[in-house]
Amino acid sequence: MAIKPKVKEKPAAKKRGRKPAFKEKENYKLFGLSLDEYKKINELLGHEPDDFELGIFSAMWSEHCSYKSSKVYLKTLPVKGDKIVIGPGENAGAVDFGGGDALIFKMESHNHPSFIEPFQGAATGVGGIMRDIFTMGARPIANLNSLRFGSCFNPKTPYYVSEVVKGIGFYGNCMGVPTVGGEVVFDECYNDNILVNAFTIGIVKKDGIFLSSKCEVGNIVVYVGSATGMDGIHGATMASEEFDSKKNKKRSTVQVGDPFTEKLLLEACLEAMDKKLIVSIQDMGAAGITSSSFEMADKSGHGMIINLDAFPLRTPNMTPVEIMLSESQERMLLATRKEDFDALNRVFDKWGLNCVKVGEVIDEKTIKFYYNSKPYKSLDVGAVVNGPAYNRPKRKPKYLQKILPVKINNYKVPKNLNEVAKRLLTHPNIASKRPIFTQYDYSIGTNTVIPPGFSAAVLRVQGGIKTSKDSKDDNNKDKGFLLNVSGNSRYAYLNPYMGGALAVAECARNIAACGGTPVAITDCLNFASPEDPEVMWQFSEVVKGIKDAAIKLNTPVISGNVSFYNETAKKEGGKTIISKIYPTPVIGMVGFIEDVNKAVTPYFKDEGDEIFLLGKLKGDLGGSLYMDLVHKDFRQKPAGIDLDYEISLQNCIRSLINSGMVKSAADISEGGIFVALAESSITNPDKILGFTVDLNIKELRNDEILFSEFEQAFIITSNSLVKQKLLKAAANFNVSLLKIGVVGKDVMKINNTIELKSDTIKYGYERGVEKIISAAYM
Amino acid sequence: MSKKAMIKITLKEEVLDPQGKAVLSVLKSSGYNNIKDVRVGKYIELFIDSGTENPRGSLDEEVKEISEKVLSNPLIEEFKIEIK
Amino acid sequence: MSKKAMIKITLKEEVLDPQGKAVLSVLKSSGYNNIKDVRVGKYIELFIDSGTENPRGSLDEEVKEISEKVLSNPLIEEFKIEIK
Amino acid sequence: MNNKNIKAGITVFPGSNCDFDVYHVLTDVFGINTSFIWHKDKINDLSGYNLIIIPGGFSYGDYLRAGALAARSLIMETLKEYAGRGGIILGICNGFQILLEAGLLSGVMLANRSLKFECKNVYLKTLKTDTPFTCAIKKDAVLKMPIAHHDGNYFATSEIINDLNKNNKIIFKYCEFNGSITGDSNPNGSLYNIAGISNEKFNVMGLMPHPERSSEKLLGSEDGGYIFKSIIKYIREK
Ligand SMILES: Nc1ncnc2c1ncn2[C@@H]1O[C@H](COP(=O)(O)OP(=O)(O)O)[C@@H](O)[C@H]1O
Ligand SMILES: [Mg+2]
Repeated sequence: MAIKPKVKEKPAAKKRGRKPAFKEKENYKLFGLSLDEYKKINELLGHEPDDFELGIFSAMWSEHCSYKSSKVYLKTLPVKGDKIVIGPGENAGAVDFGGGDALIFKMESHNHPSFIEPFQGAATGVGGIMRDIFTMGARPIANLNSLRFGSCFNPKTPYYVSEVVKGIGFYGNCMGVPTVGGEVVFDECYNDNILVNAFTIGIVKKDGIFLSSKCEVGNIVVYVGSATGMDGIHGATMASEEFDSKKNKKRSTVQVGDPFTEKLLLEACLEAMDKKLIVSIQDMGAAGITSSSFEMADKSGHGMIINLDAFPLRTPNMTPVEIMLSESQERMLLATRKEDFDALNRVFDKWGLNCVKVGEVIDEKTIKFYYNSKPYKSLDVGAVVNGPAYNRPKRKPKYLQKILPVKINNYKVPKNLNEVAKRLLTHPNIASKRPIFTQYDYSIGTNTVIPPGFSAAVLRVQGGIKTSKDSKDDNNKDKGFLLNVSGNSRYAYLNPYMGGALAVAECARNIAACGGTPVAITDCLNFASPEDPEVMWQFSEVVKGIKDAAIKLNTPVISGNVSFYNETAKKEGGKTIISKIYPTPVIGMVGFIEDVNKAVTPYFKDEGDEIFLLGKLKGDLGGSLYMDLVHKDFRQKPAGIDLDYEISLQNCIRSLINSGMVKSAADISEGGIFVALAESSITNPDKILGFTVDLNIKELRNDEILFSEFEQAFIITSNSLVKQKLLKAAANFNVSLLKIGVVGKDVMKINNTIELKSDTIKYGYERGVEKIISAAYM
Repeated sequence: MSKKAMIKITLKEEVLDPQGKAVLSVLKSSGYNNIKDVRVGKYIELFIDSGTENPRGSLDEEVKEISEKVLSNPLIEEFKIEIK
Repeated sequence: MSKKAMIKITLKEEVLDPQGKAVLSVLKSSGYNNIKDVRVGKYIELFIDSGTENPRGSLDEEVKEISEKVLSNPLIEEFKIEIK
Repeated sequence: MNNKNIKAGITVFPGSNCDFDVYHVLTDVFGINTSFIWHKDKINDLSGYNLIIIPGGFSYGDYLRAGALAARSLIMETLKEYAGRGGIILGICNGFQILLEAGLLSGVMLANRSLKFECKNVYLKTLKTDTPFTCAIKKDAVLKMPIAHHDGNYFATSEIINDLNKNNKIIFKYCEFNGSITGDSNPNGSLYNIAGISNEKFNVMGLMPHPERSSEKLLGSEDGGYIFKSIIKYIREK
């Protein structure tokens, strides 16, 4: 139990004689609609919308459900490839893993709910993304997450960190899905808008994938899972709105996650699918029954009868619009053949879950609602589903004019680089995330080959994991897959285009550093308000960067999510200021490795091994943590990335690793080559090592060599006996490979400027994040 | 002099109670069919040295503040205090 | 007719309560220095349909049995029942 | 390894989630003839099984207290009878918690000292090697296995502890990699570093760490495999 920062909003008024959630009928603004949108709805309906209609339209036309500001850009992303089974448009995308298996994955944001109630918000975020995966017939096999918190000096930060992490663990651990990786970044720009992005991957037989688009006329529409309550009503519209305290009032209760019920729902759904009792299925996520019914109807080209009297309710007397908009968790909508309903019911009954007929698929593109046993409303599916699409105005932000290349001569090299080095390694953005990921069960599933704490997570697929215990096979016995999520928002702020490209490249580097080949990506694009032309410009640039990198690296974008309005208006000294997050694109990437036994970890293995630099150092300090911490100035132009070179580099390292000559490989990112080397010596779980490195580059100062971050290079080690072979192999790729030192006992030495004891460094590295978490309890 | 504050924390009526639901299902399957619903909350006892000066003016106010800020989550929970 | 049974479950005195300790340390560091100890227990409400026949003879006995057998662990916990 | 003539059952409660993992190891690694037993299956008698494993997970969400609700389900009566007749039962993690709550083993699990879920590798010292679960392990051997739990802080009254000690029912303790039993090596605050205990007749054992996650080299440790090897050896020699 931690001290909670003051909760902004008042607790909801005492609920004696509960009032309906909506009464300001004419007030479309309260529903997050613009005047134009409201007029359009009038036109489509031929009359003024009432609460029910307004509720449904506003939910479906919200940014969250309709992607109205981002659609035009997302369309430009590459979506096809020879390994792609299903691209964007379904609940999640799928890639061909070989051996008859497909992997299904997606990442989704749950930012605003996590800011309001971090434990439940993060928990239900994880629950939601897992439903997206198993609604397609896949058994979730791993989770990752990408987290952004405010400054580590912000007194609220410890509370958010500890609650979000607990929430993620609570849900994932109970579900029995290992959380095998992620990233955590602390930055002032998230003080009032934390980000929680959750990623899930599942495995399914390629011919056993379920889609939401398959229902047939005459099918029964069935509701399964938890009962519907007053949870998160208006969540969909809330998620698309600026976060100022006034608007927060219309939110009803927080959604409470029930991972136990979701585990039952998972097993029941997979069992029913296995028995072929389901024709089509869609989870109830944002906008609950509204989006699931309209989307299922739309995608299949049919309509539905929906009987609002039939829904199992937790709170009695909910109004039709409340039922339609409830975001209660752990529910699904599905279509089944009439004759299969009884068998379906038996499966859900075995797992103790509701399974209720709520409608029927009809041959008319309309949803006809019944209420109190009478026809209630009829809504055209196309009108509701085809929300607006905007090409919003955009303008290159003014601040970018001031982002110039670093004039390094204006800054002195600090006298004591050892001190600088220590500060970097204990900084929570670099320090070990162990205090976080040990709260997640990362070893359940018996598939985790390389656990969290290193570059990418590496997993295999054991026979028993398949959706059905009877369909066990060994087709993919030695094959492995790799998972990584990355994004650098400071970089995206300083150079949005490169920020998009870097996120993709960095994921690929992490996967290549383990020996894997990138296959496809999912993304979470976290931005401030799209109504701000500067934000829209950042968005368009980021997407362009992702697109170019994804094309070059041959990693199509198969699913994703956009979260706008990550900004908060607050009063400061009588003035209202808007605190906006940096553009924060986060990429989740999946790669494959033919022989999982060959995957390597980044840490040094044995004293005497030789250390090499693969690639070249530019030594550009723009945007680095070093410039921020030491010179208090990170707002400078960072080095760009050469995508063609990136490809040669990654092909090279992958080939070296798979030839078996490489004992460890680490990419260079935050904190530069110094941090890469230091982490390599202190993260070996069985021993502490050190190194001696000589790396002098003409024209570069020591601080440039040590701490520049945006480098296209890796640190690798190998046994000294294979040096010649290694050099020859690298030469084939036109990539420079330079021996820079040897692995030593317990001291880290670089260029006569750095000399540090490995064990004391390890202690500080292990404590950097721990300190923040334990502060929540003091 | 010492006092004891007893605080019952319950989920608000409209909030889902996963624990209560699970307990209910086990009670039903054990044949306790007359049980219609179960809600699980917290019960916290604070042992207070009432000799020490009270940092918040009155004990009542202090306990209320603690219940609100530390013990409960006002977004989903309510509490009742009894002091003896 | 419906009744409500309210059950307070507390840890026995000799059992360590790590959660209580954690709350205590949060309270101390927030300046609530007059709080000497904190114990965290459970508060459970059973909603009972007293029209239905009682499977255990009397309601009191039923609730006692449920508290003993399901809700609490007698090795570490004690309970108090109130029925309204 | 082919152990087709050995028959193992894995109990499945709502919320069990290590059932597939145990199944995988028993079948794919050890070749044992394994099946699942759903907690509501009407089985009067488990005498056809050489071995029952209660796997880890979050039975009934671990709501109320870990293992408490599963321990009140009907299949526990059948299991008690099976144990009474000398049947071998291994409870892993949540399985251990269920055995405690059901009274098949004595004591109780409190929340970890850290009040957090802890997932990491630990080392275990084997205190007793003449049980069905440890007969293939060398005396005082140190085993590396992962833990993953929120409530593994073993607690019992002093009478229970005396009984455990007197009758050598403590089978595993958390230790350093070199076998010394220290406070630092205790991951959860468990009394006397207790990680695994058995009943009077040594046919029922509960263990917090996960042997099924450490039975293959690829996963970083094969030490957990010794527990399954012991059980196989015991069944074969009986
Ligand atoms: N939120 C998290 N959940 C789980 N694992 C995490 C989390 N944050 C970081 N990790 C793990 O810690 C390691 C280091 O993270 P990071 O420094 O972001 O890696 P890299 O710089 O190699 O991309 C990775 O293995 C990552 O998976
Ligand atoms: Mg890193």
